[in-house]
Amino acid sequence: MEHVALWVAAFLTLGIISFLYKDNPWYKLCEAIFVGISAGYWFIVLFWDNIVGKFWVGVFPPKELNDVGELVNSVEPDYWLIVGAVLGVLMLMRLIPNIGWISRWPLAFIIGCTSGLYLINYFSSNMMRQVQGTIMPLLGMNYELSTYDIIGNIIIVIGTFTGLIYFYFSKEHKGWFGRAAKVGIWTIMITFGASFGYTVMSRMSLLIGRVDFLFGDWLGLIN
Amino acid sequence: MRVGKSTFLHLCLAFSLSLILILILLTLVSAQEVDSLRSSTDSAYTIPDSGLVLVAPVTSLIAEDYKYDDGEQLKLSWVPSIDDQLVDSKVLGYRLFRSIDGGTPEILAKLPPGTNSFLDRTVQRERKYQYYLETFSENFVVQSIVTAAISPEREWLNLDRGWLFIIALFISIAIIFFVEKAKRGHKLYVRKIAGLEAIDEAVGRATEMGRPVLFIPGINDMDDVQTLAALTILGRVSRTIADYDSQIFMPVSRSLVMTAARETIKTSYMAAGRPDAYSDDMVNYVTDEQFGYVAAVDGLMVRERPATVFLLGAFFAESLILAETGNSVGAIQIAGTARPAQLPFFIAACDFTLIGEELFAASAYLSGEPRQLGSLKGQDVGKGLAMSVIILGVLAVTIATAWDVEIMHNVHNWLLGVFSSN
Amino acid sequence: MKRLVPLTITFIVGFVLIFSVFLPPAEGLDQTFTLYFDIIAVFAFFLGGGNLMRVHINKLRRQKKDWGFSVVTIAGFLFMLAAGLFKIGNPGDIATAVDTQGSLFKTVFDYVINPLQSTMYSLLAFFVASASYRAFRAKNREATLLLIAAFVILLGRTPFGMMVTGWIPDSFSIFQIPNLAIWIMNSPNLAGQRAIIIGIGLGVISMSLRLILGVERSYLGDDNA
Amino acid sequence: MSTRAKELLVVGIVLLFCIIAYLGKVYGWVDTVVFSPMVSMIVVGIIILGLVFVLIRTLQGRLINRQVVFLFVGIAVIMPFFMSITQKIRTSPEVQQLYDAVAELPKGSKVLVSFDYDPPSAPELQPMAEAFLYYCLSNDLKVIIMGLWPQGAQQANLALEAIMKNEKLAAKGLEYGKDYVNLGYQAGNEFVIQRMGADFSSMFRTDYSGRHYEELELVKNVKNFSNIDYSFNLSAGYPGTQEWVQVAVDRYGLKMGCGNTAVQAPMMYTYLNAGQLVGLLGGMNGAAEFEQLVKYPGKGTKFMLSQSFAHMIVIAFIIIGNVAFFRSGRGKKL
Repeated sequence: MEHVALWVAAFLTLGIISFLYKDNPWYKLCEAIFVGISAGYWFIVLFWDNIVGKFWVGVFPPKELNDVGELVNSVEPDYWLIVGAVLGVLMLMRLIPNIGWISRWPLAFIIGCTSGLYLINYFSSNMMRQVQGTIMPLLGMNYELSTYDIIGNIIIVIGTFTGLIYFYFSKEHKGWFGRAAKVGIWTIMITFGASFGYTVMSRMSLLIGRVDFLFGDWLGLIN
Repeated sequence: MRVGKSTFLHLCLAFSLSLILILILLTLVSAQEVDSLRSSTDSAYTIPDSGLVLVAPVTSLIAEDYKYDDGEQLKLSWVPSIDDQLVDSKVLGYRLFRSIDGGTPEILAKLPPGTNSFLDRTVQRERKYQYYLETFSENFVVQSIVTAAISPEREWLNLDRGWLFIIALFISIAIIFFVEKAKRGHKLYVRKIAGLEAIDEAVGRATEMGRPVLFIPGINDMDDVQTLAALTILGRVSRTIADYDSQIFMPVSRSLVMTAARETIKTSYMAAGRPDAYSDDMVNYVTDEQFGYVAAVDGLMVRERPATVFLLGAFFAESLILAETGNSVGAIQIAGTARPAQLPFFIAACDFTLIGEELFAASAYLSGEPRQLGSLKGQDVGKGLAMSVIILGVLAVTIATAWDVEIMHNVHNWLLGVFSSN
Repeated sequence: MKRLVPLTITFIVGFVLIFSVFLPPAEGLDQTFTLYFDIIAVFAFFLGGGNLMRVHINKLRRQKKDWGFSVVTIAGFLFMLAAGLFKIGNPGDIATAVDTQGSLFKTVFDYVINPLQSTMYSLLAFFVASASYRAFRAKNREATLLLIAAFVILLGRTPFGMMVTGWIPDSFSIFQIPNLAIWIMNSPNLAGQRAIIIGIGLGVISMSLRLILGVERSYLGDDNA
Repeated sequence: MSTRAKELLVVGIVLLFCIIAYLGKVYGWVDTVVFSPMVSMIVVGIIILGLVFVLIRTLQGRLINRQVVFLFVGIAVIMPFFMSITQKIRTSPEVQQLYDAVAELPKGSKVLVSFDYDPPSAPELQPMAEAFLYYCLSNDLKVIIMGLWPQGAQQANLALEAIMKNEKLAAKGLEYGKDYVNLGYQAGNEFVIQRMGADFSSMFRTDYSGRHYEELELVKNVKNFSNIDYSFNLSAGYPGTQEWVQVAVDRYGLKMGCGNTAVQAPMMYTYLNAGQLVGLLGGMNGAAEFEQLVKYPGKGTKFMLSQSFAHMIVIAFIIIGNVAFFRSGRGKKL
């Protein structure tokens, strides 16, 4: 069994890597396996978690014996969940040509949900908290900061400020405004460079892990 | 029934205004009374006895209503026993007892040493609760006094979030104001966004080459705003595609996105007057699995060789895999995401990249409708606010720390308070 | 009618959720609505999964190019559904979780999905290199800044960085590449991140409002459809 | 010979090689392959020559194929696994700090190791785990293992299995329950840490294999953090080092060091500077440095070499790309 498992894993690993050379039947086979198996996997996980775990158990909670020996619900059933199921069923109305438009209702519900939920969420965490974080002293006598930190703080404030100018839509980037926007885009470019350089490191370790599997666990050429 | 767009907007405005009015009224009604009941005296120290590890009880035990909830929590706080220390503590922990409506006290929780507060989430508004704490050592137990009876209260408004509400409201009103203003025919300037200017050309190129356009809306579901942004852009892009008579195909990793995308593309084809050219086969579900989806899209790219690739929405580690493969087949690529960590990869491998906010502004920009453009102007008001607060705050705190100016300290603290809303 | 109802639903749901943040009695609403979302998503999967089957069955029927691979996909999909729905090989009874160690479902995950996933992920290492070779050129001032920042951070995270600049005296330690890398991460990097993040916050507000107020309605389909 | 035939030939050769190597492993014909320093140097030389060739080609205005870039990355990652050359590794202060903290502990001290990661992060964290456990056990420190991530305890067992193969350790005849225990996984994230502050046994009634807490000689007298002399946390995210610092260190005064993935490590410097953490291993660098300090050359050192090679390849390609760009003026598409 262990031999089979190792060979299957190795076969799939090499198949995916072969894509780097060019598209080929081996890769296509791995791709077909991957798509089929993983689509089934996720449906099953969602089904047991959401339909059974959240919906069914929520509406029909498991029974248990109480002190007097009667069979009662362990928790109060939550009949509101049925609304969700009804919306879900409306979604399936797409399959019936004449009333297919009803499926827009659950869609509209979802869009309302997402916009409503994120409006405040994003606003408080992205805007409020970040603005608050940028309010910091640049220099000061009773303030223990190294020169580097002071320079750093000044750069953070100026960078954030000019970065925002770069994102201004309703004013032409000309004159001092344009120059500030330029500084803004420079800051943003440094940010991108930094995160690129930073992520390269962890990307390599993934490949190293795979190579270790192929030559170590599978072929046993290295220890 | 056909509803005029303006009537609908007015209805929305009326509804929201009335909601705001109700909110203000509610604020006035729920005048705050603090229900903290302070224990009057703390019980005395027990007489020492040989062999016992004596510990002092906790002091200042207070039970109060938890602020800004639906009357479902009570907050307890106390000063830990003086024998409760970080190192070699004599106190092994606390036991919290609660009696409901004057009944027999029952143990509610066992708490580790060092604890000085507890949130009781198992209370009901109609009941009255009393609490006391036992401090225990290896072989000794001492009780605190019992708190006065208290019930949790329901607050209608979360005043902690007052500033959040006011600032969000201010920016929302600014956006709605400029939307309305633009509708009345005020000309608004919007700067050019290179990635969006390129869309027409990119789609045209696909038509010329006789190759399809590939649209990837990210890998998240409809519960991510970035996916919504991608779909709104899809609306404009597919309109252009319908006009140019190009081909589009769109593999997606979520079933809901598939449904929504089909609806969107269909609408665009209708609007372009070519409903016959639309087919459900343009959008296909692949798999929910992140890398399974990537494997399939990569394969598709090299086999179909699209002339133009759109990568808009929420992307994670797959961003570069997709963008590099797209690049290798010689496609023009227009990418955009609001995930800062993935943006550098798009910048490196794509021809045009929409950075963060530009992704959300894109559909408004592309529509060219004055009302939509108005919302962009409204956004800029928000940026202006953020920038002025940053300047003001930085000045205040710098002056305050450098020269110790009292009033600047106050300004600084006030700003921090305003923007700390959670 | 076909258009008004969805617009109204979006409007009411959106507004109620916005205000629920400020009204403690309504605070649980977001969780309830998220639950609804989860449930709808599974129903939608019947459409998605059905679509997957249809596409591949069509390929098979019409004997299109590469139809053999479609057979594999269909077989894999059905196999996984069967393994998961009937909990084949689950130690214990039907009540145990579907991914209990030892079940067929979990085994397939461990030996098939897992290697595929991590290999696909590891391809990134190759693409990072090819992107660096092709795209990181000092074409203009912006690209140069990006390049320099990336270069410094890259060097700073390898022993190389210390080797090159280790001779710099401690009083100028900031110019030693590893320190410089940390400084870039903490200062200019943070500034750029902040500007982007604040912008995103505002962009989301504006787009959400457009959707809630029905200014943006491209997703809703046409009246005549 | 047609391209197709060549491709099939290559696949065939590779397959044959794999089958022989596998059979060799199973029947014990082939031992692990190690290049002599001479061969290693030649391999490095060939890689460098290859890069020079690429540079010349690029200077001539002929951009190389992306497949060639991929090949270089592949070779740069694979070859170091077989090399016997050792990289000069400079110990960074935070790694030294961790080593010193553990080295100072008197024999018999109790060390708590929390495994808060899963297999995807194993290439970076597993070497740290092995080196740390090896050092503790070979220096007569008592190790208590636990995990806040479901697969953490399993990773710990893998690490233990690997280090027990070491002769020095095998000779010590270490006993489970006396010299080390694995308490297993406990759900509850930071609340687990908080409850452990009062009472370990309330969170871990049994160990990994189901033995009762009180039956385990090593831990039966361990009440809470005050009985722990040092703690080491291997973390790949949440819950992880941050939670340990906030609860166990800040509230219960636990002395702690940590090993983090490269992505997470920079965020820990604040804690390190504030003295909340005593020692930090960041990414493969950290693992390799620590392995060298404790004289347990394991996978970290090996992986590190691969990683350095891969980084140098990336850096080399950036340089080549830019040199070519400045020579030719305008860049062309690959």
